[in-house]
Amino acid sequence: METVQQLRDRLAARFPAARVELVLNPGVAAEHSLRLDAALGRDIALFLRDDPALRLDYCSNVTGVDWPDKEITDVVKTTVPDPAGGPPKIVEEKSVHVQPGCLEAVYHLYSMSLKHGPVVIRLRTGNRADAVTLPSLTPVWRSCDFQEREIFDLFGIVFAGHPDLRRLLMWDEFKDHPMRKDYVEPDDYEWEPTAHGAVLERAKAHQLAAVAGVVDPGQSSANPPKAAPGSTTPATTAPVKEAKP
Amino acid sequence: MLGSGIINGLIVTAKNFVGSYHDPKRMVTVEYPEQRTVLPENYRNFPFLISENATDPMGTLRCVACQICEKECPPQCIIIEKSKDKKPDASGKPQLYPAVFGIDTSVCMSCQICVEVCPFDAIKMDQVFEIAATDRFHDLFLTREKLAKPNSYYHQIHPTEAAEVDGRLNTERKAAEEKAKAAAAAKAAAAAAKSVPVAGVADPGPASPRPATPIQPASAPAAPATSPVPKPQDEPRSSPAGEGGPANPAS
Amino acid sequence: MSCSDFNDLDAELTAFGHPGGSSVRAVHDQFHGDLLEVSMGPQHPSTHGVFRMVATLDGEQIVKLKPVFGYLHRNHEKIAENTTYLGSMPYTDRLDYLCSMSTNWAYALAVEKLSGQAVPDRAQYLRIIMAELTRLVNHACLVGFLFNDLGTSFTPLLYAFREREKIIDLFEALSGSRMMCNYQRFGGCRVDPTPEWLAAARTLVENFPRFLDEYERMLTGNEIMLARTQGIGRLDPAHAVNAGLTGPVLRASGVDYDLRKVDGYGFYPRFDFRVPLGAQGDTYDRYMLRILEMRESVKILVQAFRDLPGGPIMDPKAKLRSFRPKAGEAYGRLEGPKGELGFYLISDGTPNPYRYRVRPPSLINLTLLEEMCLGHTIADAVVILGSIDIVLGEVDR
Amino acid sequence: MTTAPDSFLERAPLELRDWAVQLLPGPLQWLAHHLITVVAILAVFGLFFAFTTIAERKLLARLQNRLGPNRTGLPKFSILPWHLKHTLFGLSQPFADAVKALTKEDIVPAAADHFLHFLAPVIVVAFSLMTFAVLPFGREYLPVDLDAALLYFFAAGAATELAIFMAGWSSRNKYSLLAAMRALAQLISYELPLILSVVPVVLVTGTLSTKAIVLSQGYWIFGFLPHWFVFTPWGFAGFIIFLIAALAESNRSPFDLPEAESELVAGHLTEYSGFKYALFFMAEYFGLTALSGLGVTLFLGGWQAPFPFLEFIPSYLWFMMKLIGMIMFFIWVRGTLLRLRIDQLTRLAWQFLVPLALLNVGNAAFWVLTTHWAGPLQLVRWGVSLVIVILPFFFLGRSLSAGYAPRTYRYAP
Repeated sequence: METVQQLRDRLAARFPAARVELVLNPGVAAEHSLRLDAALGRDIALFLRDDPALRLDYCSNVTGVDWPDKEITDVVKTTVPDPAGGPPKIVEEKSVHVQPGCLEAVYHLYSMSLKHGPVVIRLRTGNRADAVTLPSLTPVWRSCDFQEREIFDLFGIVFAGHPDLRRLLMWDEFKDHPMRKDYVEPDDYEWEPTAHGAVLERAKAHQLAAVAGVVDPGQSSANPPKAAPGSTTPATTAPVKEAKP
Repeated sequence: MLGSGIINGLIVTAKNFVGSYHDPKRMVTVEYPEQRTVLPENYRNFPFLISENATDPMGTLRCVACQICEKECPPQCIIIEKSKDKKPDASGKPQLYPAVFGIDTSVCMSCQICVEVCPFDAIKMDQVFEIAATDRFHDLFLTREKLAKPNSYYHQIHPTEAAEVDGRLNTERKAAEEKAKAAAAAKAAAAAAKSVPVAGVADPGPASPRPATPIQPASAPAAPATSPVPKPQDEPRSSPAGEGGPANPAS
Repeated sequence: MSCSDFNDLDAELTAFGHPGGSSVRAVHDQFHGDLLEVSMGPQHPSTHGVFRMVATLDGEQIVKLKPVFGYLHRNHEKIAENTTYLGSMPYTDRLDYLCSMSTNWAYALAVEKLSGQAVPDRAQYLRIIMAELTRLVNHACLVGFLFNDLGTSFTPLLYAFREREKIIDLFEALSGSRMMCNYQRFGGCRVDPTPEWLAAARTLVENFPRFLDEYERMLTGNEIMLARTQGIGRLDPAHAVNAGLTGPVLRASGVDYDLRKVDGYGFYPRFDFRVPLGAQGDTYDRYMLRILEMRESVKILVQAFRDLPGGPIMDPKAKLRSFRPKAGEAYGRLEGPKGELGFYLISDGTPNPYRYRVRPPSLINLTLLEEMCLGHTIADAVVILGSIDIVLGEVDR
Repeated sequence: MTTAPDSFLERAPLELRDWAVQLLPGPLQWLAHHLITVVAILAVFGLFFAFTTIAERKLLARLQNRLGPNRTGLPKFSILPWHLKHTLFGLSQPFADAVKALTKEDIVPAAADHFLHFLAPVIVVAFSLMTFAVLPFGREYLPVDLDAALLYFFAAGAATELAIFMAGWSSRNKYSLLAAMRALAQLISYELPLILSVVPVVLVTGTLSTKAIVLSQGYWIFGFLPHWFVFTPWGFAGFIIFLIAALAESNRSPFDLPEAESELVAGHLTEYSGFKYALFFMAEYFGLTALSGLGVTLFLGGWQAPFPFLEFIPSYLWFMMKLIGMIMFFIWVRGTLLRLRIDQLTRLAWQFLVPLALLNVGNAAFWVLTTHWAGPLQLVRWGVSLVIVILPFFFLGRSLSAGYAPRTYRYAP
């Protein structure tokens, strides 16, 4: 099979209107991928499927990746010549700019008839808020059906042209998209007394109410979370110490 | 012919029926409470802490409260609080110890990662599987006292592994001792002056979990809210005689 | 009883276009009566867990069937992204809880691909032994449950479980847990089997064909079994490939695609085994393929026990704690008992994966469930679902 | 036919009844006579039902290499000294089950037709019990000696299927409704082969009375071979058809479609709980027992001993032993076979069993016409009769299983 670089060149020649970028994978696996123009995504996908040299008839894995907005600190070094004639000074100018985030759909394509692969293609949305529409590749590969529904469910990418775009794993009334990096869990669980860390902090109010029965949760949650052993603060003793035989 | 497949099937089940009376290989049932299978040595259930000495489990825990297992535990079921003081471990080196060590077995998934990451061989997998309890919140939360089991018990349930671990530890300790001896011989005078007060603090004394238990039922519901008395809690080792004094009148 | 207009229904069926070739269509015409919508699941004896199928019936015939997922969803991927690479290993046990050994391996494979970790020879062999034993476990379970769906009174299931029990006991003796093995590590395996364990496993594997013979004698030629499974849930290869079906379900349709041969991961190229292929792609082929695959697995296991080399089981460079692969991404996949099980990982150099994705064969093999069931009766739908072989822990993750 | 001695054991239950009856004043004696009979049947077959359930569970367990229920013993407050050690092999399990069923909450769906929902289990038990009235349990043990006993039996038996439909319809559950439809289809399909399989017996014996049918099987060929109808070609074919149809009529595996647990959850029983569920369960076993009893009566010589020298065993024990044998066979079948689909079920009935049964009626007619053939002609008679059974079975079987065969598989190159 041709390399990803060759494939990119061929795609660029075949679809001059489309932007096909090579995304290098710096890791050991070195599975480089192609970022396709979302507008022409489906045409390119059809080409990939039907091209006799490629015959990528099998779309193995479809997944979303969330790239949140990232603050990037640019350091611009300028050499300011010293007017006094000394050695030139290096002035660092720091500027912070926000790299806009996006959502990305990654497709791993293989060929079952020619037994080669993978070709990894990526489609990017405009941003993470409103421009989240990508063309659905389900008409090209039926295997994308449930996986694109899952991405729609968990990441919030809307796949235009998907025949049955509903939430797959979460219930229909669910609002958020849990796999996004900025997803905040709703604090509406029935907390059970558990022992550890962050969960403990959040559970403490609930626990105390359940265990002591008399302690006001609001009052006790104001106490420091972890007091030193032997501390005289009664509230901190509750979850762990009650467990003593 | 129609029916031959059905008759073949009937023959197979009939063979199994007869076989179930004379062929023990076919019968896999173990009538549990009366009969028990021998647990394989590698069987793992929930973790326990190893203490060097059965008579003083809290004083001789191998755990040094490094909190690696707490961090690595995938379901985050371990809770550790470091002690403020230090006490000598098996090789005599002063170490921290866990003032609080709890494992929530209702969260624990018996994955053994805590055992694998522990650099001190202090936590091992237990084989007790009859852990049914009536209070799912408190009986399933294992505290330091419930978790601590002597090294001999470890040898009993995982003989091969324990022998290997002990062998490794012994060589390490011997090397450490020899090193310490060499170091001690070099600056014996300076070290002796310092070591006396440390030993005094770390002395476990007669305190054991026993004195704490009688007061527990009476004071438990009211104490967290009202009683200003510092309860010994799961700190029997660090509770000196002075603290036991005020606790007794409360009962 | 819900009654819907068949015209709408027909329109809906055609609207859901099937790319590439004709498809199974519901036999439904105007002269039939009202339609009955039955919600099978999430509490139903033969949905193999909390799976739900909303079936629209015309009499007993299925004219529409929508799978509903998510009742066992716990967002495994999010959990894994919030824990270390090692920390998600025990969670992978809980994906396909019947075959934790292969799921472990798939994850280890992906991480090893991501980090460039080498694996010693003995560990490679052990992995193949475990994976093939797992295949035996899974397929034995599957054929047992399939007959339960077909209406036996548990007899074949219990015969299959009798054999499975022996393998599971071996897993327990080795890894400490019967189902949640947590055995593979990045760069090797966790426990080295003792010679006694290997001897016991070898005896078991040598006796396994006897169970298969007994099982086949009891059921494969059974006239009711033939009538219930042949021609049911037919799947043509073009559709199967396009829908991304993998594993025995795909090969039952006659597509030769076994990752053990195609990717040759692990040491599989060193082994001599064949890949059975079906012709009709119906439930009977899917059943028989499992039986034949078990026979091939036995062959692989015999070779593996024969050739098992000595040596370490962990790569000395492998790190257990503070494992941070270089930034990059990798997609590792292997031929699980249910199909292609893949793990897609993106690392950003931190101890936790930036993106962790499981490609669940159980979920994707359900893509064509509706097409396979259309035109068959409700009794067949249950059998077709059984022959696809799903585990809800993996479907819903 | 040698007349069996009226041994003490043979007569004992009757004597006991007569003794009890004569204690009462004259006008009540007729009533008491019948009441005692009814109570005796209820008690015996109630217990029989109880032990059938435990036998089924234990036998199925053994077929499946399990142990089966073996824990229930005597209650702890038993005064017997050995209660602690003896679990009686779990034989008291049915009584524990009964207590459980009685104490369970009875849930009726809000949308259900409450009256029919209640009536269905009552009817199903009542009708399945009524069939026992015409079974000859022993030489002198026939509750009601009807001339048209067989007609009565089938009429009462068919009514239970109506109750199953009632249960399915009144539950307002889609699964129950589907099960009710299936039950009706099954009833109509299998009533016919069931009755047709019995017709040859009626043809040969010339009577519908069960008592007379048993008596006509009561002599020995060559002095030692039992002259049961199952040992004739038409009788054997009829018996096999009867067995299959009886399995279907009593909703047993492989014909347990109305309560197919893997498809329809529990079919018509989905919305039943507690004691009503137990009643259905009971009716199913009563139906099974009654049909087995009929099979024993018609084809297996009823209460007759198989060999003359075994006649010292009381006739009712012979009946019970044969009955138990039949039921064990049904359990064995249940432990082995898988379920048919509804279209295959009806196809089996209409395309296979009904033609076979019809031909078998002709076969029996041939048998009746040739009763006077003797000597070598006897062999011809057997040969012709066998051919009438075997050839249609072969050809119909081929057409029924056409297109279904085990396959061979290729391997990837």
